[in-house]
Amino acid sequence: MLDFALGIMLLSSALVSLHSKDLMKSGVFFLIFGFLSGLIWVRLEAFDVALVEIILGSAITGFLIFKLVKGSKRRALRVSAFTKAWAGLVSLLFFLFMLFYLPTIERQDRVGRLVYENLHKSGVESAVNAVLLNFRGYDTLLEVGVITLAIFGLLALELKREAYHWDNPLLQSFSKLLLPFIVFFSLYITYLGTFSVGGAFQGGALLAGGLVFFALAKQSLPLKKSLILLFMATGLGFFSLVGLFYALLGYGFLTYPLKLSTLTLIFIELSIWISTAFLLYTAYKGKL
Amino acid sequence: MERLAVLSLLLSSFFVSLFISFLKEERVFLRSLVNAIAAFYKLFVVAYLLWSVYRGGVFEIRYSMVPFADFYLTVDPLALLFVSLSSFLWLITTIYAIGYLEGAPNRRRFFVFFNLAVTSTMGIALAGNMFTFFLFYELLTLSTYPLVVHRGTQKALRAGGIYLVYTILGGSLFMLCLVLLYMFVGDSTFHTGGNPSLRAWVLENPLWGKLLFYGFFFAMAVKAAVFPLHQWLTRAMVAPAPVSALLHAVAVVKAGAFGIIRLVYELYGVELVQSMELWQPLAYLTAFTILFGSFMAVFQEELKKRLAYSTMSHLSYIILGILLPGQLSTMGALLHLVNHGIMKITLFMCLGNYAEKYGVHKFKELDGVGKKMPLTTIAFTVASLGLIGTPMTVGYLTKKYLEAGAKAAGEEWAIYVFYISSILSVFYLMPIVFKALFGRSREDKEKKGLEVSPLMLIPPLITAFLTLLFGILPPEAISPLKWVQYIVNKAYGGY
Amino acid sequence: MLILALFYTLLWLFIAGFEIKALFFGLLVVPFTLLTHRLLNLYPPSINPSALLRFFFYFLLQSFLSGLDVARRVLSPKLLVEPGFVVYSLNTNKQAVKFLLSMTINLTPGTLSVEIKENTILIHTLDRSSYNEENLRYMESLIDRIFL
Amino acid sequence: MPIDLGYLVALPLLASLLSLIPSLRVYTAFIFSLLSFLLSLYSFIYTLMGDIPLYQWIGGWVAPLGIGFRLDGLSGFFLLMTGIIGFFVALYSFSFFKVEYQRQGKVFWFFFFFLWAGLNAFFLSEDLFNLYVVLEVLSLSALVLVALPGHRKAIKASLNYLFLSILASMFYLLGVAMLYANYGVLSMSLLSEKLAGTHAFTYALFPIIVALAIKSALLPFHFWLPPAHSSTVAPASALLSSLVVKPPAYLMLRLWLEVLPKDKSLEYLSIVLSLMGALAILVGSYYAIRQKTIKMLLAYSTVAQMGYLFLMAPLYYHGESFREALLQAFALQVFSHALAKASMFLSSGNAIYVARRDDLSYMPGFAHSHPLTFFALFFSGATLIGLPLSAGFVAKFLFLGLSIRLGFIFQGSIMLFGSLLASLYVYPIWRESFSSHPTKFYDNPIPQLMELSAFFLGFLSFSSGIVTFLLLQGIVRG
Amino acid sequence: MIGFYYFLSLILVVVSLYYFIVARSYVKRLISVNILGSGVFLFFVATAKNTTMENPDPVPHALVLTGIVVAVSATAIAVALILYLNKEER
Amino acid sequence: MMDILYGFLLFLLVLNLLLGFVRVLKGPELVDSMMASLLLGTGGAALLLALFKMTKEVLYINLALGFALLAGVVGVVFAIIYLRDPKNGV
Amino acid sequence: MVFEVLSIMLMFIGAFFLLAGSVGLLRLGDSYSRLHALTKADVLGFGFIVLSCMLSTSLFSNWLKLFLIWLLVISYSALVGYALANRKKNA
Repeated sequence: MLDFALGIMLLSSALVSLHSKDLMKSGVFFLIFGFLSGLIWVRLEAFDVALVEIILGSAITGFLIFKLVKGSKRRALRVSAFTKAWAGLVSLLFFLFMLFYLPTIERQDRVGRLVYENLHKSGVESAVNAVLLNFRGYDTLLEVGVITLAIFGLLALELKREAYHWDNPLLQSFSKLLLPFIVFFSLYITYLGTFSVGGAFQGGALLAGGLVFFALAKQSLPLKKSLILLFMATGLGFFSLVGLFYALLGYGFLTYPLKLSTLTLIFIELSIWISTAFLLYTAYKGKL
Repeated sequence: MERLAVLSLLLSSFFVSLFISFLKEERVFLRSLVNAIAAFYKLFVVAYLLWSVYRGGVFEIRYSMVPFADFYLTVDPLALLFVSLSSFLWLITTIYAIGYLEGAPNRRRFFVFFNLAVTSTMGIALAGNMFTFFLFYELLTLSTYPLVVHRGTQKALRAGGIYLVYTILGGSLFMLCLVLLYMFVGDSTFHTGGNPSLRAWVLENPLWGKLLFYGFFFAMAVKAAVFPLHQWLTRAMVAPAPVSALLHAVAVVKAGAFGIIRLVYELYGVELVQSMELWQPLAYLTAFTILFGSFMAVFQEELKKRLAYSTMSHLSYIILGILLPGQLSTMGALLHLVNHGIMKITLFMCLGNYAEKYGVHKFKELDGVGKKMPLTTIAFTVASLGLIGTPMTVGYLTKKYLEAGAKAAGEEWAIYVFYISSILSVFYLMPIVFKALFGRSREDKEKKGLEVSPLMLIPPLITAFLTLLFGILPPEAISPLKWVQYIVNKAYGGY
Repeated sequence: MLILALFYTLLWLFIAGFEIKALFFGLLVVPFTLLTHRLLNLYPPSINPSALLRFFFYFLLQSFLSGLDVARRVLSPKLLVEPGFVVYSLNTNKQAVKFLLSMTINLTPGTLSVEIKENTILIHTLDRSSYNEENLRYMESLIDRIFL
Repeated sequence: MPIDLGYLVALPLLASLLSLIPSLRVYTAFIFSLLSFLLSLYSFIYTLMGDIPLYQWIGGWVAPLGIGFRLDGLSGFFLLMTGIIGFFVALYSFSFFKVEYQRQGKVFWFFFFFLWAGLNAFFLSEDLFNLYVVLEVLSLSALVLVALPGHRKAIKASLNYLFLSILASMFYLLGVAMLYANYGVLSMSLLSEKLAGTHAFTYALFPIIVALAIKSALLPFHFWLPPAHSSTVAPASALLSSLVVKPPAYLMLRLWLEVLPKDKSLEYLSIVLSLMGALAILVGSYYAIRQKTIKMLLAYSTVAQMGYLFLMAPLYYHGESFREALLQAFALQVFSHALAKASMFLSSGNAIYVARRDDLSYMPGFAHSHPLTFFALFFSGATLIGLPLSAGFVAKFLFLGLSIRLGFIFQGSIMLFGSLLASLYVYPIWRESFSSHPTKFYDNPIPQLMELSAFFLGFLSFSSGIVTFLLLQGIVRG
Repeated sequence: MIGFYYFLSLILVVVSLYYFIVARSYVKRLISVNILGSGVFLFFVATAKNTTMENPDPVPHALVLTGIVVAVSATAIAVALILYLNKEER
Repeated sequence: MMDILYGFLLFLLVLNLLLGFVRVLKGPELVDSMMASLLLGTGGAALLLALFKMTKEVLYINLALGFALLAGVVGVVFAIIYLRDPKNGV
Repeated sequence: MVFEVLSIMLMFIGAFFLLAGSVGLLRLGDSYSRLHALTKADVLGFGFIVLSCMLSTSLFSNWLKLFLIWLLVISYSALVGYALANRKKNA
């Protein structure tokens, strides 16, 4: 019941977001879509994903989309019937194709059991984070690389952007007051990552949200630009240095000895936390 | 040691080319020095090889380059014939080119590609199988293109374009045939008397065998300028004189002819070619080319073009000689390969001298040049007489063997073709000499010293001297004739 | 600063628990948070705890009432609403009071602060007839007493 | 254990970060590009000597759980290719950003090393999902490189590229998810065991193939490539056109030859791919011939040259008995094209540097005024056509031979025709550079390093054909 | 139940694919690509639930996490570029 | 018994979301659509807490915490970015 | 047990208020009024739900977290209400 209701809401918000002529409405419904998919992840017991989706997928992406929509002209361009027809045909074919595919999936154990069996050797208690940081840590390294790359790319292109803010004293004091809390809780969520739902990306994105809020109230962070840059690079730098370090020691690239793994992972999490936060913040701001 | 010798033959000019490409344009002396040293060194190596091959030494380099095909270099008498011809002429031309291009721009680029072209000629000569032959054959195309368009004028560019069209189309045909050969037979090694596995296959699939033969023939006929494929040659005469001299007298066109020799004698084997009657239609075609070339040459106003048509017809002498069955015609063909090279290069260098000194490019501008430049004109006259086939010159020897070969093969019509061509060549060569010597005298001021710089004068004189020398030497002496006899004996003794 | 440190340490300990890992992490978290305070130059104002408590309970009451109020209006068959704007002028000029008040106004029955000016607040009321300025005055005085 | 393969990824990553520090930039760039090049060289040499395929499980977690590096002949060869091109492009860029585009030069190195790391990671990776992340690394860094000049055209090109590449990534991810749903593993080596005798994978294959086709600009999806590759600065174009489009094709070959079992539907798919490849060759060449600017010409030629890799798809399916030869042909085609295209783009950078224009007709007399650059254009052009001695020739020879042996006459003839077309679009470059008309030559010198690196790349691409037996030994070994 | 989610993800992917092709503005295209991504993630996460274990398989969760972060980075850079273009247009 | 009760509870909460969603869909002004963030923030957090009540899993509380922390920020950001320019308002 | 019943009751009350808020959102005529409904009714409903959760857990850390969540939600509600209303006014 709940699933169906959520599903229908999800679908309708997606449709509205896609179909609406008004770009703003699309943006709003995209955000709603994000929230709802967060709830759907919860229903599917993918709590980590839910947290990420709510904080990153919906909030941060939502901010970006707002900003984009705001800066774009809202004119509806006519689409030729021909385009519609072939697009429809392509999608229909794809739909049928996938419809044939879906029954071939069988219920089975995949890698999951193995993860739980090796969990005690990973240095982390939460299965998802064990996969993320240890079993498939290399993926995560590259993932941190991707996000660093994207944001540095954005900075490198020096695309000047308008800043949106609301010079409101109430907002200012509120956002200022909130920031320490957000720092605290984002670290808490990062900490939770070692044994439960949470993690560095989630925590970092939360902090990024707080920072964006802070910036939107027309305040600037009392940090030097170079320091922010350093923070942004910390995640990738530290992670790859750790990998190199263990490789040089002879353990192998990104291979943590059992005793040190928890400690190493904590520091890696922290570095990812801070860099994610500042990267996403910069992603929103568009400049240092 | 043996491998090193073969490699150094190939690489000496290649390294020179690479080295020069890094030298600054202004380093004239160093460049010339390096060029000259390499040329002499090569001649030395050739001498060494001649000596040891005569004594039965075997030189080869072979490794598997790609899964199907081997890179195979080998030194056999035939290869040596071509190698010694081209390395000798290379030396001559290098000296000539240094003189000819003095003060001209872009000499660095010229020499880079010049050396590259020589490398590929060496490779063609030494190739031990069709695959390796093809590698260098195409490299030759590539390296001569910049030489053809060296001047960069619109005319040169157009000529270069046509050259590329012909050679690349020919190359594609070549490649297709080669791939087919490898896929069906799996081997393309040259054997004296024909490749046995190919022979077996051809006997099984006569149609494919025939097609493949014609494919290879026409692929190489492009370079050898057989009748419908000759367009590029006459236009490519816009290149500087040394280029025309070396490349169109020796390297490019002879590469085609040389390839046909390899094809007929060492890939298919004479026996197969004769028994399947593969040669006849081609022989008629080449005969026609001989006549056509000579005939066209008579009416050419531009001197270089005249020589180009002459080249066309003389190359077909060689090919016809190859195609006609029998030892004698083969000997004639091989001899003409050498002799024509020597004579043609002389003619081109002489024309270059005329052009350099008095800017003579057309027939009507020749008036009185001969008196001003006596030495050049003597060389020119000697070479012309040689080409016509006058006794006491090498040209006579060639004609003699070719005619005897035709008679031996029972193809008397070929003799008439040779006769007519000789008569025509009188008509297109002798007027030049007469006009140069007896035309109205020029009014240019007399300059002191030699007629042109010695670097440009000595090379044609040497080659003209050789034209005479090889013509009058007795058969017992060390000469191309003897070497050719040796080759042919081996080739026909092979089966 | 000390109070803050104590506050966060306790908060951390209670939230995260008393394991070694938590303690270790806490050693990183608390300084970070304090650093933020330091950077933002944000220190807790001196407050009157008993006034805060009184305000808190009063606020809870108001909040409860307002919720009821809205639910009643909305669920009644005829919508009992008569929207309108009123202007409320402040007595105090403390910034903090103004802000806290304008926030609480949102959660008291039938009022919604729309615009905060120098010393007036523009309020939207759900029902003009039931707008009660005294209530707000009382709240203002309560809040005023919190901040010393 | 010879050397930790992780260095190949981690060092460039670290270098990219270090290059952000202005005072260290030049040293970092030089030292790390040399280091990465040596590492690639080392791994290549290892594939010639050591026992391969070499697996390294990151973190010690074996396949279904963890991710592995896999070094074998093919990946070693491609590592070498990346190393060579990376190194020479780095050399080129030292000079290039000194004399032009100073602002872009400050950030170029970051993306350059990132790209390098991504390429190394791609060729080494053994895990399908990991490949997804790496693909993202590649396309994002490529995207920034496209947008680097910062003018409108570049930004637009990069945006189009970005959208298609996100779409492609999502499709790829969908395919990976489908495979995981059906088979429960992501590692290629395990997948190949599990796939045998099943059919469900054919469904997952479809989105993956579409994604790879988009990323490597196969015909119906090729339109993003020419503007993207032509609008940016020369070193970036060189990297993009020579390296970035190759990994998807490589992955496709890997899947085809090593993972997927024989299945009828694959045969049909291969025919479709082959047709698309043929069309890509024809259309790409046609447009290349019609271009008036050198960079557009080169970009379209990339479309055409990538077509060869797909044209031969039926061979991948049928050519089990010639697996080695196929791998070699593929590797050589990729290698020769990469080197030649890099050299051509670098030389076009030189040409634009002196002529200040992109038009073909504005580079007259190039062979007269800047011979070294001309040599580069000449040799690399010859490689593109596939003239002998070049590695391109060997690749084409092998492809042609295999297609005849396996009875794919159509593919063979398209192949041959394609190289004729290639000569048609390479020829104008040569002609223009020889032209002495109008007589104005560009006399201002090009920095030595720029000329030399372009020349060496072109020369290597041309002369490598003669040593292919050495280069391909790793592939022969496995 | 899993079937429903599979189906839902399928619809999301198909619908957004349609709109991706049809879209004429960059904004719509970006949104549709993001929704397409969500559909794919939904498929993946549903797969995680489709197991005989009592807990869902953590591996797809981790992968989807990675996927989301990657998608956000791509979105960030796309937004920057589109805004730049829009500004140029004015 | 408990199941039915909880089921009914969830029904109510979802109904809450659905009703709100209808308003969000209808508009008519953008501000109304933006209230979605508020609605989803509280409604979603409430849903999570209800689930916590059902399952007694602490992680739902953490999720709700994240939800609560971000939902508000989103609403404010909405308000700021969207309504910044008078032209684009309402 | 008593606590359990009480907590479920509280939860229902909370759900009821939330629902009321949504109904208000649907029925009320203008945006300002809708904001009233959202801020007030939802906050109250949420408060009840939090209370109910507090009753069903005995861990202090959970209490603390729930309290914080509640605090956050009410302050955000107030702030967003204000922000939206203000933006609408000045739009």
